[in-house]
Amino acid sequence: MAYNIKIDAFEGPMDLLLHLINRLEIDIYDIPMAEITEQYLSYIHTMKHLELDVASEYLVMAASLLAIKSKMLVPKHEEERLYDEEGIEYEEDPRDELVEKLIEYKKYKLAAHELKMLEEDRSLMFMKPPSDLGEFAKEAEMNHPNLNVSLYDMLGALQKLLRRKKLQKPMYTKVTRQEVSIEKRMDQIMADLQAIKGRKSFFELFLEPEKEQIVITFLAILELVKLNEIFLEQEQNFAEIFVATKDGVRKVGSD
Amino acid sequence: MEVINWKGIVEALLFAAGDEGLSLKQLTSVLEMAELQTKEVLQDLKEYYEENESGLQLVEIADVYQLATKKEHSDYIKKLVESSGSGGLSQASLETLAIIAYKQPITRTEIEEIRGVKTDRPLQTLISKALVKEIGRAEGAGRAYLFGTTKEFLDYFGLKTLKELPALGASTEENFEQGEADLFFEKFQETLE
Amino acid sequence: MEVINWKGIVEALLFAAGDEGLSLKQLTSVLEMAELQTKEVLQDLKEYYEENESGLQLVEIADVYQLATKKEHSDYIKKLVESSGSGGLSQASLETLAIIAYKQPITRTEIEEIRGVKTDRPLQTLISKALVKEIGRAEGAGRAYLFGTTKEFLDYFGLKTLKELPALGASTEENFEQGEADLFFEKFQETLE
Repeated sequence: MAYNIKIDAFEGPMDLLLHLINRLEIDIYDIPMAEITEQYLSYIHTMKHLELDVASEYLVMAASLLAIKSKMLVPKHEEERLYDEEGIEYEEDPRDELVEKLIEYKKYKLAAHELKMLEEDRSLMFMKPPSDLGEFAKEAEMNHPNLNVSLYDMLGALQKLLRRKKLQKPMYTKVTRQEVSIEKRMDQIMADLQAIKGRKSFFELFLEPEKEQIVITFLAILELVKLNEIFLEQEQNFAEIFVATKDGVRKVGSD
Repeated sequence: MEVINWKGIVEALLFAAGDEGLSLKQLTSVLEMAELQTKEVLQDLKEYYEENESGLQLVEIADVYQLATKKEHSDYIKKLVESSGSGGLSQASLETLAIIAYKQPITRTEIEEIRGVKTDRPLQTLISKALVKEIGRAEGAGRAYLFGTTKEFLDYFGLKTLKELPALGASTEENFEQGEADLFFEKFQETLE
Repeated sequence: MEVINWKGIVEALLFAAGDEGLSLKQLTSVLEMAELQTKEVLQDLKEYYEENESGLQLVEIADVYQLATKKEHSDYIKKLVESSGSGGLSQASLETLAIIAYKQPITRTEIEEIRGVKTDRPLQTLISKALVKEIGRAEGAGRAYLFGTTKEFLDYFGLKTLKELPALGASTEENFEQGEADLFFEKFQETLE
């Protein structure tokens, strides 16, 4: 898993470049190509050294950085000179395309940041599931699929449900999280069984519909069976399972 | 000193809990106050609804509190149901359809476990619209009906096979599947240690 | 003459509709009044929530009106929720989503050109979360899929319409990338010298 630590810190070569520009306090409109290329390459070397899987995009970017750098070292020929509408000479900067791309990317990176804030803000609001209005409805309408819904409406509904469902979980989790240990649950089950002095339906031990609770109860039962503290009975296949104590067993964990 | 708006907090809690409501115990534990105090806040909220022009009321059934609409507005709610009955599928129906599509074959009880609410109506709607049908019976005592999607479902959403349904992302899957197996495994490991 | 409590009725209707919400049109048709009047009632309800110690608020998300809990009570409600982890979208997904939101309709290749990396995975995640959908095909040889945002996208970020997206590039970068401001100041100084 170690090699998976990952370039996750960066969303790609553009992101890495923006980071370097920021860290080196470089003007994005006047990037010192030699410096940034060196930094970029050293970063890639480090990643390789750490046996990180350097995605091909990073290498492609490295190549184009080197290309820009070398272009800038070559002196201009007369025929390459460029003039704007007013006939004033200007230089085409080999960095232009890169800068443009970086600025474009940065715009969306900022927008992503804004979305993140909206996401957080939205998560502070809770909605309620639609009420079951069955009692108000007349008989099911038999009109055939002219439903006017798409697959995405269905997926959207599912997402809404999942978001909402997180809330509907009863409180038991929080309470049990504070560790109803298996040992404790074993004690509870024993106390329970001793109190009724008879057998109890297996399923009645699982009253709290919380998965953690279910797992703990189940493990507690297994443990009690292993310790010969309780018996499980089933009269036939698929019949109800009963749990019963031996008579006069000592309380688990009391010694 | 800042005054805490307990009434508002309880209203928000009950609202978010929806039709399931919250027990006095749950409320007390969230608010971290004595049961008696919680009861007082609930009483406040109840009176607030009665005195004001609110459309809601506080209902208590066996120590479980839930919000509900006032009876006197039921005519309008009825109208709402009737007017929305014609076109489109309700949120409830769409949710149910999604669950069936991804988890078929599935029983009604299982759907209700995922949704956390009764699902007779939406299921009925989906069957009447031929998007869903009974495709068998579950094993075990109840022999409950198993539901699945129909050919019309595929046609309607322009799918050739069920495999063309968009894959659910890992995180969605996780929520959906409850991750029971993992938890189980984790706990087992703990006991082994 | 009996005065009809429209505000209470609307509250009851919105309560029943839950996170499905109700459009202005739906409300208007159930109340059998003019849209303008419905809007007034909605405004009344909004103010009622703001002025009172209510735990609820009226919001307009994805072009429907919905009731929601007030943000200030979220701490208490979160106590009811199983620790939900961070849950938010990954950086890759957020970037991809931002590009789609502002440039839709857009092909995957176009997104990748801007991000400079492969974007299959985030796109898949966004589709499975129903935040993004195929909205057509590009012209030309490849007839690549064009992507756009969904209604769920608006819902997820609490936006009424796409027009409510923050203006692109207008955001202040100050709290985003530290050092930028300093850099700017430096440059400013340089030009003064």
